[in-house]
Amino acid sequence: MAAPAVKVSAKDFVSNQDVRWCPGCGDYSILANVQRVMPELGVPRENVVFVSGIGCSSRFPYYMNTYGFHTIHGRAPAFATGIKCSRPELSVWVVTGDGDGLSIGGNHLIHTIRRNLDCQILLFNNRIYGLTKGQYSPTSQLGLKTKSTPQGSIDYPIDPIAFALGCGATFVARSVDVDAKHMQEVLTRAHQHKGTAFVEILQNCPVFHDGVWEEMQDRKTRPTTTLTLEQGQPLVFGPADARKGIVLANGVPTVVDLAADEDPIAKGVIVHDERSSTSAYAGMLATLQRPDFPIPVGVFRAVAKPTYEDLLQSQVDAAVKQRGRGDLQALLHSGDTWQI
Amino acid sequence: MAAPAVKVSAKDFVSNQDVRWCPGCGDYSILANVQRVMPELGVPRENVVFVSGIGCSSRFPYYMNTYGFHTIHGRAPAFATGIKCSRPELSVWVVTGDGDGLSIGGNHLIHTIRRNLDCQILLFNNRIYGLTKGQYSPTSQLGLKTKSTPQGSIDYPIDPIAFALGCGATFVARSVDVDAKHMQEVLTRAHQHKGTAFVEILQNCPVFHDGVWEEMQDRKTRPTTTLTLEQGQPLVFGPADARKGIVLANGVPTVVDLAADEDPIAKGVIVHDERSSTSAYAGMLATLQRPDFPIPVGVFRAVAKPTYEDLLQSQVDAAVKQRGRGDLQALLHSGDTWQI
Amino acid sequence: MTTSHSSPNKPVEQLTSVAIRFAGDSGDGMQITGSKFTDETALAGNDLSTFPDFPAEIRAPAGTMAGVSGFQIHFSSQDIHTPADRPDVLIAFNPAALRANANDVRPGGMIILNTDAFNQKALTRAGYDGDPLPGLRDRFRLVEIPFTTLNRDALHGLELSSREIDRCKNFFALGLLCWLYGRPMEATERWLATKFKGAVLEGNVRTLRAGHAFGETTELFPASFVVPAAKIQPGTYRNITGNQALAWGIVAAGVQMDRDIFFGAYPITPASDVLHEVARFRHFGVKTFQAEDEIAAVSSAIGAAFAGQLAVTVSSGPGFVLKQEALGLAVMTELPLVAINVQRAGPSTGSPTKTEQGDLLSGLFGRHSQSPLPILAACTPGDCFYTALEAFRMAVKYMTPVIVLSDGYLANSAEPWLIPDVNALERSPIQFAQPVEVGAFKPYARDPQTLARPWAIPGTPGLEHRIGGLTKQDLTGNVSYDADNHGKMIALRKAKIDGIANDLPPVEIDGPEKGELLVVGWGGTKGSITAAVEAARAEGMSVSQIHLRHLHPFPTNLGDVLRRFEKVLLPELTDGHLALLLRAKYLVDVQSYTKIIGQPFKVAELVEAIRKIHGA
Amino acid sequence: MTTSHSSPNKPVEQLTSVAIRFAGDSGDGMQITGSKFTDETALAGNDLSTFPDFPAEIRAPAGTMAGVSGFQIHFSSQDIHTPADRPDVLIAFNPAALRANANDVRPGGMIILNTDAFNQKALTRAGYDGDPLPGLRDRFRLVEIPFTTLNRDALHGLELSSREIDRCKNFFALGLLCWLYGRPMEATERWLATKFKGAVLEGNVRTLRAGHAFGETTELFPASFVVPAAKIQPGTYRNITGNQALAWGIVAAGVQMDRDIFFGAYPITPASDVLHEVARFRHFGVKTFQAEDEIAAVSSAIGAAFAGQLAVTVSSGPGFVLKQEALGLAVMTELPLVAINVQRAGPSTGSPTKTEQGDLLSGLFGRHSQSPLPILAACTPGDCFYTALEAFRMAVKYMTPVIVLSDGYLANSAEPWLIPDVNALERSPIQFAQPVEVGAFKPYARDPQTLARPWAIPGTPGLEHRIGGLTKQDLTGNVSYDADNHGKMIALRKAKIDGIANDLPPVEIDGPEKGELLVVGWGGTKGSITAAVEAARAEGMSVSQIHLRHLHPFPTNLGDVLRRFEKVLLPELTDGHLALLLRAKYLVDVQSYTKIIGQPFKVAELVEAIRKIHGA
Ligand SMILES: Cc1ncc(C[n+]2csc(CCOP(=O)(O)OP(=O)(O)O)c2C)c(N)n1
Ligand SMILES: Cc1ncc(C[n+]2csc(CCOP(=O)(O)OP(=O)(O)O)c2C)c(N)n1
Ligand code: SF4
Ligand code: SF4
Ligand SMILES: [Mg+2]
Ligand SMILES: [Mg+2]
Repeated sequence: MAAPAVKVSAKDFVSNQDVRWCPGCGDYSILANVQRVMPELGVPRENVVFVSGIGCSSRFPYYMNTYGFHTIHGRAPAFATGIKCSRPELSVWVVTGDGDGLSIGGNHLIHTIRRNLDCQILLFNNRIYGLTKGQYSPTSQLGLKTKSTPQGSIDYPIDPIAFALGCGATFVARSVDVDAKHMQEVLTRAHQHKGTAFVEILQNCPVFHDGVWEEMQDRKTRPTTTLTLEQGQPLVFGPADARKGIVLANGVPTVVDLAADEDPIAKGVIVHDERSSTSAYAGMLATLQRPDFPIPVGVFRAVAKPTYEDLLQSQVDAAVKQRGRGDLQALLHSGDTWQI
Repeated sequence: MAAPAVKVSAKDFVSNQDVRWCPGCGDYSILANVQRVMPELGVPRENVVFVSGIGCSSRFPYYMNTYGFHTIHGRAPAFATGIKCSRPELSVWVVTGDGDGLSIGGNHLIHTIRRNLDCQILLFNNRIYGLTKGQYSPTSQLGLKTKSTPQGSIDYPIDPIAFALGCGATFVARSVDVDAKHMQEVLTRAHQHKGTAFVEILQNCPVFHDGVWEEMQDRKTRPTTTLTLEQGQPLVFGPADARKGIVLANGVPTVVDLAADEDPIAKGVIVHDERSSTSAYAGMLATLQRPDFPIPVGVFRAVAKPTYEDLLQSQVDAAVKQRGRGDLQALLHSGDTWQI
Repeated sequence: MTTSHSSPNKPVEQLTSVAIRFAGDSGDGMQITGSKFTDETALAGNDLSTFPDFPAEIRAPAGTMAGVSGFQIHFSSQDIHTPADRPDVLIAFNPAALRANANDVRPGGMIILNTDAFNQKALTRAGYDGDPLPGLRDRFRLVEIPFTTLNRDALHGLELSSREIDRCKNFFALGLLCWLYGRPMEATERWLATKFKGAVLEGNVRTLRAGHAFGETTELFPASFVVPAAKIQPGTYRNITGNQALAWGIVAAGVQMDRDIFFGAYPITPASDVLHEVARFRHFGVKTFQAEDEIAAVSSAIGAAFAGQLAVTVSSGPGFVLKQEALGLAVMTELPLVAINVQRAGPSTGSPTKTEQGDLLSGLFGRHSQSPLPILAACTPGDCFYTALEAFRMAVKYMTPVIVLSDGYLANSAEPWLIPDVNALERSPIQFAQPVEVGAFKPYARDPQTLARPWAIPGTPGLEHRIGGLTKQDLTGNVSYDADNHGKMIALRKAKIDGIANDLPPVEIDGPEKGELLVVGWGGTKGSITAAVEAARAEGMSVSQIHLRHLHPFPTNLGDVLRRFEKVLLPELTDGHLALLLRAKYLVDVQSYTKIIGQPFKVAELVEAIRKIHGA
Repeated sequence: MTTSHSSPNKPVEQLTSVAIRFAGDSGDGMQITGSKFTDETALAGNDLSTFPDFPAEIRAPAGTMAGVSGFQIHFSSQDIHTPADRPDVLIAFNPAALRANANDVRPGGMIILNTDAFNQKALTRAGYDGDPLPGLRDRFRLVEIPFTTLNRDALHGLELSSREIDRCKNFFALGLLCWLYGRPMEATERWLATKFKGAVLEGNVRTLRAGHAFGETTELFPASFVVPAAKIQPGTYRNITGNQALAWGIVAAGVQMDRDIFFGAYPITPASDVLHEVARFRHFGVKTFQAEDEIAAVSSAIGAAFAGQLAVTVSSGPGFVLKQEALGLAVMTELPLVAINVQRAGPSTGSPTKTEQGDLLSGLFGRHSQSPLPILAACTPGDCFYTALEAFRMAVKYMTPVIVLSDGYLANSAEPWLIPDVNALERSPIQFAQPVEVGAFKPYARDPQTLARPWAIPGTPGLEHRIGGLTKQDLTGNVSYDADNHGKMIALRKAKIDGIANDLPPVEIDGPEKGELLVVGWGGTKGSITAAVEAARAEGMSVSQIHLRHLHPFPTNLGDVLRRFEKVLLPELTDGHLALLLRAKYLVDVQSYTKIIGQPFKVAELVEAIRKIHGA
C-alpha cells in the first residue's frame, strides 16, 4: 500500500464524534497517545481498522477517524480474525477492557493469541466494569466492595500478562495510562511486531475505581513500584540512592539491595531478554506483583513466529500453485459422471 | 457425611450402561483407574457428582454409578460451579476433552480455575476432536492433516498445563492413560487438594489420532521422554546409565548430562517444589516440551488457598451472624412505608 | 404522616393531579431529587407513577443533550396508571435539559429554570443559536430562579468546597417543590442523615429548608397547591421499582419454599440492579454468583438446580439470547429454573437504557427444535414481586425452566405498593425424591397429574442417576436412539407444559363480557392501556380490556373470550409478537398496534388508536 | 456406460423399481457398499434416491443394536422422489442388523443373511433369545449366504492378515448385488484402485468379482433382474449429497461473484462435512477458519464481511443458537452474510445424526428485539447448490445476513444431479462503494430500490467510517439516542427485508390452480410429499401442491394461493412451524401434520393423512 500522499498528523485520526467518557477518565490519555503515534506508523488511514467489544473502553473506535467496528461484548478478537484473514494488508487494532476481554471474551483472547494473528490487542485494565456502572471484574482485587459484591469480591484476580503468556503470546507488554512517552513507545513496538501484540494498559476509572493504579501513576512512587524493562539491561529498580535488583533462587524471583556503585550483573541480577527461547523467563516476570515486587512495565516478550493470516494465505497460494486456480466447471464434472 | 456402611469396591462405581467407546480407546483405562481409586477416597457414592460437556471423553459420567450430568459443549465447569456452591459437601468431578475444555470451553476453565472452586478437572487430551470424527483441536500439532485441515493445521497448539497456570491454578498435574499406578496416585492427590485440581491426561485415540503419545506410553522410551516430578527430588530423568538433569541459565531451563555417581543438586539441578511461593517455577516446568526436553508428569504445583465455595458460604454465615437470619416481613417493611 | 408545610400566608389551590419532570445534567442528581420527591408524595397519600429516563453513557459531556437525565412523577388524588404523557411542570437545570424536554410540557404548563446555568457557552453546548426564553414565554409560564446563587448564599460559611456546595443545589429545588405542593420533608431529611454526615449533611438539609422558605417568601409563586390524598385500598404501602420487586420476589421464594436461592448472573443494563439488590441478602441464605458470561450464569444456575437449590438467572435481551442453548438442556433434563429477561430496546446492542417488549417470541422460539417452557410477564413494578414468586412455584411443581419477562420501563419505574402480609403468602416447601433401594429409581417416571418428573438430588442414597442433553428413554432417562421413544418424549414434554394451562386462572374481562372492542395487552404496558381504556369509556365508547400475564401456555378460556368481540386491538411495544401468537392459535383477526421507539405508550396515542378502530 | 453384467445362462426379469437396504455393524463398511452401489446404479441410468442412517457413536460395541449402520437405496426406471418407505431387499451382515431392520422390509420381500455371523453369542448380543430365522421364513424370502467364508476362500493365499481379509467381505456382497441387478462394476473397480493398492486392492477387486461370479453360479438365485434406465432430462449427471452441494454452491458463489470466500465454522454433526469439503478448495481462493466456538465462527465471518469478503458460517441447531447474538449485530450493521443451519433432531443435544425441521422459528425469532432477515430452505440434495448461490446473491444485493436451512436428511442423502452449465449460471460481480472526498460518505444512505446501504470496505480512501450495534442514526450511522430515529431505523430494516418479496418468483402450484386440497411443504420433505401427492392423485383424489423455498419473506402471491383451496395440509418434521406463520399471517385454517421422531416422512403416512383430510 502506498504511503499517504501528504504528511498526516494526530488530528487526521480524530473523528467527528464528541468523546463520551467521564471527566478524568484514563481512556482520554490513551486515545490521545494512540492518535499521536498513528501518523508515525506510516499506515494510510484507510488501511487502519479499530475493532472493539462493549464497554467504556470499547467506545474507542468511534473516536478514531479510521475504519472501525464496535462489535458485541467480548468477541472483538474473533471479528478481527475475520478481518485480518480476509485482508492481510490492513493494520488491525483490537481495543478491549478487563471485563470485555478477560471475562466474557476470555476464550477469544486465548485462541487469537495462540494463533498469533497479526494484530494489536490493547486491554484497558481499570479493574472494574465501568459501562455497567461498577461491578467487579476478573482483575479486581480480592475483597473489593462493588455494587455486585457488597461483602467484597471473593474471586482471585487474573493477571492479564500471565494469562497471555499461558496462551503462548509472542508479544506481551504493559504500560500506564498517564505515562505518555512510555505508552507511545510500547504502542509503536506493538505495531512493529508481526503477530499478536498483547498490551495491558493500566487505566484509571475515577468514577467507579478511582486510584486503583495510583502507586504506578504517581511520579514519586513510580520508581519503586514499577520495574521498567529494557532489552539487555539488568532487572534493576528504585531510586538511584536505593537501587534494588531481581535475582533467582531455585527458580524463584527474589529482591536484592544494590549498593550505589555495585554492578547488578555481578550480583546475579537477571538481564532482561524479551527474546528468551522459552516463555519461562517472561512467565517469571509476570509473577512479579505488588506489594512484594515492583510491577514490570514495558515489553515482557517479543519473539518472531509466522502469523496465522500468513500461513493461511500461503496455503491458498500453495494450492493455486500446485493445482492451478480453481475451475468450477472442472469441479462440477470431477469424479464419476454420466450422460443421459 | 458418614462413610459408606459396607466396604465398597470399584464395581460399586460401574453403572449399568454399556460403555460406548471404540475398541482400544484410551478412555477405557482412564475409566478403570477412576473406578479403582473411588473406593479409596472414602466419599459415599451418593455424594459424588461427575459433570461433563460433549465429546467422547464427556460420555464418562454415564459409566460411573454416581450422580452424573452430561451437559452441553464446553460448559461443564460452569455447571460444576453451581453444583459445588450449592452443596459444598459434594465431591465434584469435571471430565472434559481438549476440544470441549480448551476450544469452546476455554473461558469457563479460566474462571473456574482462577476462582479455585474445589473440584477435580480431568482433561482427556487426545489432541483431536473424536466424537465429531476427527477435526484438529487446540492441542493438535502444527501441520497435522485432519478432515478440516487437508493441507495441515496452522494453529499453534496450546499447552493445557501452561494455560492452567496462567489462570492461577493452585493444583496442576499430568498423567498418561496407560500408566495406571501413576494416574491413580495423581487422581488421589487431585481429590485431596482443596481447590481446583487440574489434571491433564494424555489419551490415545486409536481411530483418529493413533500413537500421538506413543513416546510417553511406550515403556522403553518413557524414561527419556518423561520427567517424573517428585516433591523434594531434583529434576533428573533418563535411564540409570545416562541420567540427565534440568538447570536454569539466566532463567532459561537447560539439560545437562549427569555422570553415573554425580550428585545432581551439586551440579545445580533444580529441586522440584510443587509448593513454590509463586507460579514462576511451575510455569518454567510447563515450558519443557518434546523433543528438546522430556515432558514432566506428576504434580507441577499444589498450593493451599481458600476455595470459592467456602468464601461464598462464609459470607452467608457472616451475614447471618451479623444481621440474623433474614426476615421477609421485616424486609418488606424496611425503609419508608406509610399507612392508608 | 402527611402534615402540610404549605405556608399560612399564601393561598392554597387544590388540584386533582400533577405531573412534574426534573431534568438536568447526569451530574445534577436528578434521579435522587425525583425519587425523594416520590417518597414524600407517597407519604402524602397520593397515588403516583414515575418514569426515570437517563442516558446510556456513564456520564456524557456536561451540558450536552446526550448528558441530559430526567425523572418524571405523576401524582393524584385519584388512581392513576401512568407517569403521564406530558408534564405540567418542568424543572430544567440547564439549557440542554430545557431543549431536550420543553416540547413535552403541556401547553401553558410551568417551566422552572436555573437561570445561573443559562450563559452563552451553555446555550451553545445545548445547540441553541439564540436565546430560547423569549420564544418559550408565550407558550409556557417561565419561572426563572438562580438556584446556584441561592444555594451558595444558603450554604455560605459552611466548611465545604465550592464544588461540594454546588452539588447541593438540587435539594434547594426539592425544598421549593415541597413547599409548592405541600409535601412533608421529614423522609428526605431522615434519608440525608443516613447518607451523609458533617458539613455535607448540614449543607443539604440547610439548602432543602432554604428552598422551602424561598417558596414561602418569593413573589414568584402567588399560591401553593395541594393534591389531596387518594382513596386507595387501606394497608401499609411503600415505593418499589420493578427490579427491586423482582429481587424481593426471589428472596421471598426462598423463604416461602424453604430452600436456599442460587442466583447466577452476568451484569447487563437494565437487569444489573436485580443482581445488586439480591447480593445484599446473603443473610437470607441467598448465594449470588457473578459469572464470567451469560452462558456460565445460566449453566451454573442449572447446575444448582440439579443440586437441589432454587435457581434463577437474570439478564436482558443480548445476554438472554446467549442462554438459549443451556435453557434447551434445562428443558431436556426437566430441571426447575427461573430465567428472567428484563427486556430492552434492540436489535443488537440497541438502546440499552430504553424499553421494549421485543423478546416474547425469542423466549418462546429462541431454542432449536421443540423446546417448550412456560412464560410469564409482569405488568407493574409491584407485580414483579408476585410474578417471580409464581415462576418459582411453577418451575418446581412442573420441573421446568420458566421464563419471566419484565422490561426497562418496569425495571426503573416506582409505584406505591401495598405490602403483602407474609403470613398470607402461600408456603410451599419442596418435596424431593426419597431414597429407594438401588436400581429401582426411575428419573423420568412422571407424576400422573402434572407429568413432572421427580427432583432427585445428589446426596440421596439409591437415587444415583445420570442425565444429559441426548434424547432420553422414557422412565429410565437413559440415552435412547429409538425413533418412537424420541417422538414420545417430544410429546410428553409438550403435554406437560400445555397442561399447566389447567392450573391457570381464566382471563378476566374488565368491562363488557362481549361486544364491540376488546383491547388485549401484556407486560409493562398495563398502566397506559388501562388509562387509555378508561379515557375511551369516558368518551362513551364501549371497550373491554384483558391483560395477560401467562403468555405460554395461554389460559384455557382465552380463545373463547377473543371470539366474543367484533374487534380485537393489541397494543405492543414490539412488532406484534403476541398478536402473531393469538392470530395463529385462534384464527382471530387481532389487530396489532405497535410502537418501537424505546419509549412507553402515551395514553393519548392509545386513545387515538381505540377511536380509530372503534370508528372503523 | 451401462452394459449389463447379468449372465446369459440365467433368465432376467424386468422390474420398475427396487429398494435395497444394506445393514451391518459400523465396522462392516455399509456406507461404502451402499454408496458404491449407488454410483453404479446412477451410471446404469436409473433415477434413484438414498438414505444413510448411522448411529451417533463413533463406534458402538460390535454386534449391538446401537452399532448398526444402514444404507438404503431406491432406484427405478421412472422418476422417484424418496428412498422408499420399505426396502424390497435387506442385506443383513449380523443378527443385530437383522433385528434392527427386518420389520421394515416389505412383507414377502427378500432378506439376504451373512450366516457366518449368526452364532449363539452374536444372537444374544443382538438381544435375540432364540433363533429368529424360522419365524422370519414365513414372512420373507430368506437367502442364507456364508459371506465371511466365501470371502475367505476367494482371497485365500493373498498376503493379507485374516482381519484384513474379513474387512473385504462387504465387496463380495456388493459383487453379488451387482450381478443380481445387472449393475456395471467398472466404477467401483476404478474407485478401489484410487483408494487402495497392493494386496488390499487385489483382495477387494477379487472378492467383488467372486461375489458377482457366485451370483451367476449359485442355485440360490434362479434369475437376475434388470431395472431399465429411466427417462430423465438429458444432460451430464453426477451423484451429490446435500452437504457436498452446499459446499460446492459456496465455492460457486465465489467464482460467479468474483470475490474470495471466508468460511468460518466450528464442527458439529451433521454440518461438519460442509467444512471438510470446502476446506479442500483453497485453490479457489477459499479460506476456511475452524474457530474456537460458534460465536467466534460467526463473528469472524461478520468481520470478513466488513472487510469485503463473501462470508459464510455453517452449523447445526445447538451451535446455530449460539450465533444469534452476533447475527443480530449483522442485522444492525447490515452486512452480507450467509448463515447455514443443517438442522438435526433436538431439543438440546438430542439425536445428532437424526433429521428434523425444527429450526425455522428460531431462525426467524431467535434474536432479541426486532431483527428481521431472509430465510431460504433447500428441498433436495442438489437444490442445496442453488440455494447457497441464491443466498449469497440476496445477502449482497440487500446487504443483509441470510439464513439457509438444510437438514440431516438432505445433508447425507445422495441423488443424481444434472450438472449445471457454469456459463449459464448468472455472473454477479460485486459493486463496492467508491472513494469520495473525506466527510461526504453516508454509510447508511440507501439504494432507493432495494433499501440496501453501500458496502464500503477498509482500504478505500475517504470511506473511513465506524459501525456497531448501538442504535444508529439514519444516513450517517452515528450512534443516536433519538426516539423517532430509533423507530425509523426499525421500520427501514423491516421494509428492506419485506421488500425482497418483490424479487421472488411467485409460488407455482403443481396440480389444479384451485379446489379441494392444497398440500404445502418446505425444505427436505419435498420428495416424500411429492410422492404422496402423486399416489393420492393415482387414487383419484384432487390434490394440489406447493413447496416453499422462501420462508421469509413469503412470495407475494402466497396468501392468494392459500385462499383458493377449501383445505390446506402442511406436513412438517416439526411442531407446525410454517403452519403457525401461515395461519398468523393469512388467517387461513392451515392444518399441520407433524412427525418428530428423527426420521423423514414415509410416503404411506402422508398418503393416509391426505386421505383423512380429503375424506373429512
Ligand atoms: C452479551 C452482553 N452481556 C453483558 C453486557 C453488559 N456489559 C456491557 S460492557 C460490560 C462490562 C465492561 O467492562 P470492561 O470491559 O472492563 O469495560 P470498561 O467499561 O470498564 O471500560 C458489560 C457487562 C453486554 N453489553 N452484552
Ligand atoms: C454447541 C456445540 N457445538 C459443537 C458440537 C459438536 N461437538 C461435539 S463434541 C466436539 C469436540 C469434542 O472434542 P474433545 O473435547 O476433544 O472430545 P473427544 O471426542 O476428543 O474426547 C464437538 C465439536 C456440539 N455438540 N455442541
Ligand atoms: S465509568 Fe470509568 S471507565 Fe467508564 S468512562 Fe467513566 S471513568 Fe471512564
Ligand atoms: S473416536 Fe477416538 S476418542 Fe472417541 S471413542 Fe473412538 S477412539 Fe476414543
Ligand atoms: Mg474495565
Ligand atoms: Mg479430544
